[in-house]
Amino acid sequence: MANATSTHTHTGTSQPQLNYLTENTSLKDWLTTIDHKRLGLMYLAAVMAFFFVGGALALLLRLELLTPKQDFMDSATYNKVFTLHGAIMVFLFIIPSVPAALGNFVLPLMLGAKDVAFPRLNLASFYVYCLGAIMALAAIIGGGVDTGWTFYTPYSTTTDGPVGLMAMAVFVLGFSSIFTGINFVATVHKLRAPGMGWFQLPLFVWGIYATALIQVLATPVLGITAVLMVMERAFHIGIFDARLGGDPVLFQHFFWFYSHPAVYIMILPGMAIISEIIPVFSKKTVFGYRAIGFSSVSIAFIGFLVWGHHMFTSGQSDLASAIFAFLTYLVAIPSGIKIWNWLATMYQGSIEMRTPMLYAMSFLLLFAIGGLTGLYLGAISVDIHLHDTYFVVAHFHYVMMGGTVIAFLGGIHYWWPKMFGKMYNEKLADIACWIIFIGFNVTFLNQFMMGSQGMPRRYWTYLDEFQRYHIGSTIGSWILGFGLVMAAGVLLSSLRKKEYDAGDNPWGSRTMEWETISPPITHNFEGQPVLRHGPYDFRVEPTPATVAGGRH
Amino acid sequence: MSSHAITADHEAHGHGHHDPNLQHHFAEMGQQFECSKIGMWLFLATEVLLFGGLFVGYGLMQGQHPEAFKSAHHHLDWRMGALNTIVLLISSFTMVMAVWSAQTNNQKALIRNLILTIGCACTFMVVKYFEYSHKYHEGLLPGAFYSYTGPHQNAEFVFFSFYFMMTGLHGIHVTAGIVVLCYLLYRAKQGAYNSSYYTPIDLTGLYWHLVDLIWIYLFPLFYLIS
Amino acid sequence: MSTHHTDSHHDTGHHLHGGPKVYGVVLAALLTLTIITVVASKIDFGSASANVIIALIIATIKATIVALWFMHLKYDKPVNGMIFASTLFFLALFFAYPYIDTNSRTDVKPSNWKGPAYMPDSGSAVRGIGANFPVAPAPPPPGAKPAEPAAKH
Amino acid sequence: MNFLERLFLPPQASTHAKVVDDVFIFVTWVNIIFFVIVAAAAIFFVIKYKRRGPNDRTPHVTHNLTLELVWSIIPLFIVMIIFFWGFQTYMVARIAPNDSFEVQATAKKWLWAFEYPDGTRSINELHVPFGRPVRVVLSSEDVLHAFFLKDFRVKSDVLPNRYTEVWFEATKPGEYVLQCAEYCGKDHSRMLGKVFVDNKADYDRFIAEGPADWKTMPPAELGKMTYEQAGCVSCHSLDGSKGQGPSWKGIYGSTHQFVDGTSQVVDENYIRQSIENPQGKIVKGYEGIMPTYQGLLREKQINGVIAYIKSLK
Repeated sequence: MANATSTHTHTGTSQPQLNYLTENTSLKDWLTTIDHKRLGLMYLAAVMAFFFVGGALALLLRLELLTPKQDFMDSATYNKVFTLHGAIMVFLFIIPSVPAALGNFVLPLMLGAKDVAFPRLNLASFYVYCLGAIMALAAIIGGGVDTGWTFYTPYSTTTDGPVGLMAMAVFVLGFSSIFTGINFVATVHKLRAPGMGWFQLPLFVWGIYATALIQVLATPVLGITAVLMVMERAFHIGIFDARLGGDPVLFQHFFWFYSHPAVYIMILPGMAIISEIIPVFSKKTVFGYRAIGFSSVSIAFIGFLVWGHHMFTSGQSDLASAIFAFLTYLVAIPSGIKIWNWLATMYQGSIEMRTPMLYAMSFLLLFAIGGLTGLYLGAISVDIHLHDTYFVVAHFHYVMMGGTVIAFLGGIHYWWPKMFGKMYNEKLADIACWIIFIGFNVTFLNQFMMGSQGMPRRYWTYLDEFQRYHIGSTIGSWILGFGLVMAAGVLLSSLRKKEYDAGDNPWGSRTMEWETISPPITHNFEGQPVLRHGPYDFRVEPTPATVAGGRH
Repeated sequence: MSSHAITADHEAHGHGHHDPNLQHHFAEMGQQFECSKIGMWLFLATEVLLFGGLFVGYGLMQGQHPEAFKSAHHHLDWRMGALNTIVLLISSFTMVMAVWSAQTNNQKALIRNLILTIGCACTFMVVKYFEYSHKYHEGLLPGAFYSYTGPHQNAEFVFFSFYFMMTGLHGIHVTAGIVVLCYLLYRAKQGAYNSSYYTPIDLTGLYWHLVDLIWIYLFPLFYLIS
Repeated sequence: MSTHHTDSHHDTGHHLHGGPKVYGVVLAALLTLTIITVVASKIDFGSASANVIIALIIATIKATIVALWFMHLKYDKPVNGMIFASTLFFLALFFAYPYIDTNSRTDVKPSNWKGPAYMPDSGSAVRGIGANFPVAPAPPPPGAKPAEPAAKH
Repeated sequence: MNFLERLFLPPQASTHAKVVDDVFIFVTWVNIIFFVIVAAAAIFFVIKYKRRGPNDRTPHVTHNLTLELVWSIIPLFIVMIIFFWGFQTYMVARIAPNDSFEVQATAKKWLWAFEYPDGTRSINELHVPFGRPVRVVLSSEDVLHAFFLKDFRVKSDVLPNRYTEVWFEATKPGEYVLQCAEYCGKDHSRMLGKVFVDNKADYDRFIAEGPADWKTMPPAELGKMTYEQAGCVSCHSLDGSKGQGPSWKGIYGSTHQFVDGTSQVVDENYIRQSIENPQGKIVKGYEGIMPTYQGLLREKQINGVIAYIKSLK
């Protein structure tokens, strides 16, 4: 921090301005950086790497399921692979994806801050994440874990394999998530630019803020649950083990106290990205700003009250089921409000279908399906039939993948010019988006149908009558996989350009991250930016970057 | 809103009398202090919920085996628990006095109070050591290690599972507190803290009071249920 | 709403609260309450749960005192107190739901009930390392004599 | 309606299935309507309000309270209908009628064992008489399983520490698939069973003769199955190690010493006596803790066990 102000230049000459990418580029500088933008990029690289590992595993699973007989992996291997797919996607990819990667990069910029509140904690969070990832990889190398990512007892306390190591990896990853959450809450409270009140925050900040609150309040319970499970496994402490008088259903309560709010850790940031993209590409102020902001917070809050809807068949009491089901439906309302508000924002707008907007529209349709199919699962009698079938698998993939991942991709396409100052080939990026959309629907619409027909999840083999759906789903997964690889290729190939050709504000956004140059300088802004207009006020012209670096 | 316009140079370079403890991304010390405090309280929230999982587990298991829990608590000596409670309460007092000393620029009192706090914490751990070794010799150990041969109820081992997990986790926190306090003492002797910069003392104080606060609940739950 | 112009100046020591006297009184109150809670545990208040509730109420009073004075919540910005309070709220929620569940389950039994589906460990065997742990009770053999005299339901 | 049912749902084979499917179809229509509204609006706006040029002006509308209340309250109303309907139909399926035919089901990795009111047992196939409500009381011997009959729309987790139950009344005789729906390890996906809803004659034949596959099974194999399923396995080892009872390895033809000082060669009659009256002769070094199996094993099974012991050299 000693050099905090040493690199500021006010020359205004045609010399290219040093930015956060070009200043201090040694490996050591990168590995010990406390710059939120670099940490965001490092997180982005890490989570994308795990996304492709998890995705490759998913393709293997789908390939094995092409026929009901054994194709190339036996059932024990299959169990380990689906556990791995789930654990990697949930703990190593989707939970850190938007908050830790994009949030880290964008949030301080949006607030007009120089960094997050605790930059060193941010770095620690990244290394704790790496430690957790290494532990998870060690568990895989040490024989693999076959418990499912949910670690239900008593299976998880009795099965062989390095379950303890995997659970401790989850514990460690939880702390990475907590550190990020603490950082963001404090940042939003204390580092807003002068003039920026709570209701001048961009909606992305509201979403990330609500997410961060859940990360702080729910994740410790995951930690202690993992510890209790490991203790039960190692020392037979008698809390979850039925043979010792414990209660296996209690584990599910503990687990879902975290893991249901975790669903909102995953989806709220996705919604937050969409709330940024839609007004910008409709060139119209967001409709119902407060409703969207409050709905984020109320989703986060109600999200804590509904975890038992994962347990309607578990043997919990009817009273508990009724309470949980009732509250579950209350979550539908704020989620619905967001969709209506987005549509209302588009109404009478000036809509430009650039790549991020294409992703946003794709999100809108897929998330609508994901959300609406939740209505089946909240109705207890229908859920009894659908629970633990592919219907549930399809439902949460529509929300997680069709929702969060699509929004994440949209966000990457939206902030890519900000991150690297370079524009990708939009035509190819649009094609990739379409391929992803089609492949995704082919994969998971089939799963809705086979699920409600009675195909249970986590099945290595299945009744012949389900094969036609499995074939369709597997073919869809190839299309989807191809689309994702293509999208990655389009983005990465843009980095080979020599020039920063994106301009500082290519989309005409009005939020503060676009008021600095692209890519931003190390300390984000020349001086302290001041809020001059609301985040979606398109009556004013976009504010030019604070410094003219000779590139205009 | 434009009335808030402050130029960059004014903020970043203008005053020329920067506190060396001010980090680059904060405008002034008050902001930095409040920010650290919010961060600390959020951290304490995670601590509460981490322990909370064990409290909830204890409460529900107590409901399932009330008789066993009742008979098991007779193996604990309430006098030891009460002694530790008093020791921790006094350490909380000395801790808050340490914060006060820093706020009032009383260097000597700061060092004295930190030493007293560390002393109380060590006393707590010594008492804990005697309790643990007593349990160990009787075989009153958690889960599978429970090998007590005297008269006992079926599920007593569950009580001791929770006893060791909760007091153990608490003990880890006390130990961590001792380490942090020693570091503060070392820095305080160098004169690092004064009335304009005492954030580390204040935050450690918050942490230390939380450790005390958790023990306030552990004491009646384990030593006094009847 | 400028966060840069908040009026707090802790660095200047203007708004000091508390002080040795206040803290001394607080410590005395805490020690007194500790004695009270020990004494209360020796008195029979009618039922076991009454004693537990009284002990917890005293503990909560002590905790509140610590939080308000030692942790400065009484003088602090409300946001910190709100963080702490909401933590306790979620903790209560965490306890409440499993409690509601375990206390309102219907006790399903087959009509020819032969005892619990799985007996908790009988406790007769000496438990310990190497003592063939975990003790898995053998599945009840068919037609085994009911574990308890045919309990009615 | 029928189109949607065929697309999404398996055949309705229980009285309860129709009730559940009605909720399902109602939710489907709600979903279709809402999805069409969202999709149509999105596509229409994208086309209608396409950007004409960089200088497009848009109205600055921040909110509209009436509109926002309408789109909050109408969905709230609809989801409350779904909640109450779903809960009410759930409770109908909770309490089995008093005159139910009761079967006990025990799950373990990776099979289903059923015990009928008269003590008959069967593995992986459940026979129930047609025309009566059936109550299945579930428990597990190891990890969690779930008892899932897709055609009957019933499912319940099977827990190791307590009992759970499901009930159904089939609407037509036939053969239905039983699947395990809670992940339970390696052969989770093969933990299948069949439910036969039998006419009276078929059911009586099942009770009298045992499951169909016994007829074709070699006696020693039936004996091995009985050994594993009837609980012999928990006390008698096959590898010569000492359990609660003597190991079966090589005992056929050997001589047993009893606690009362007598002795006897192990032959068919001795084995039969030991199964039917285990307290009669207690082998030295063991306690007389074995319960009688008289009336619990069919003749065929006892012969099978004898043949199996013979085969263990």
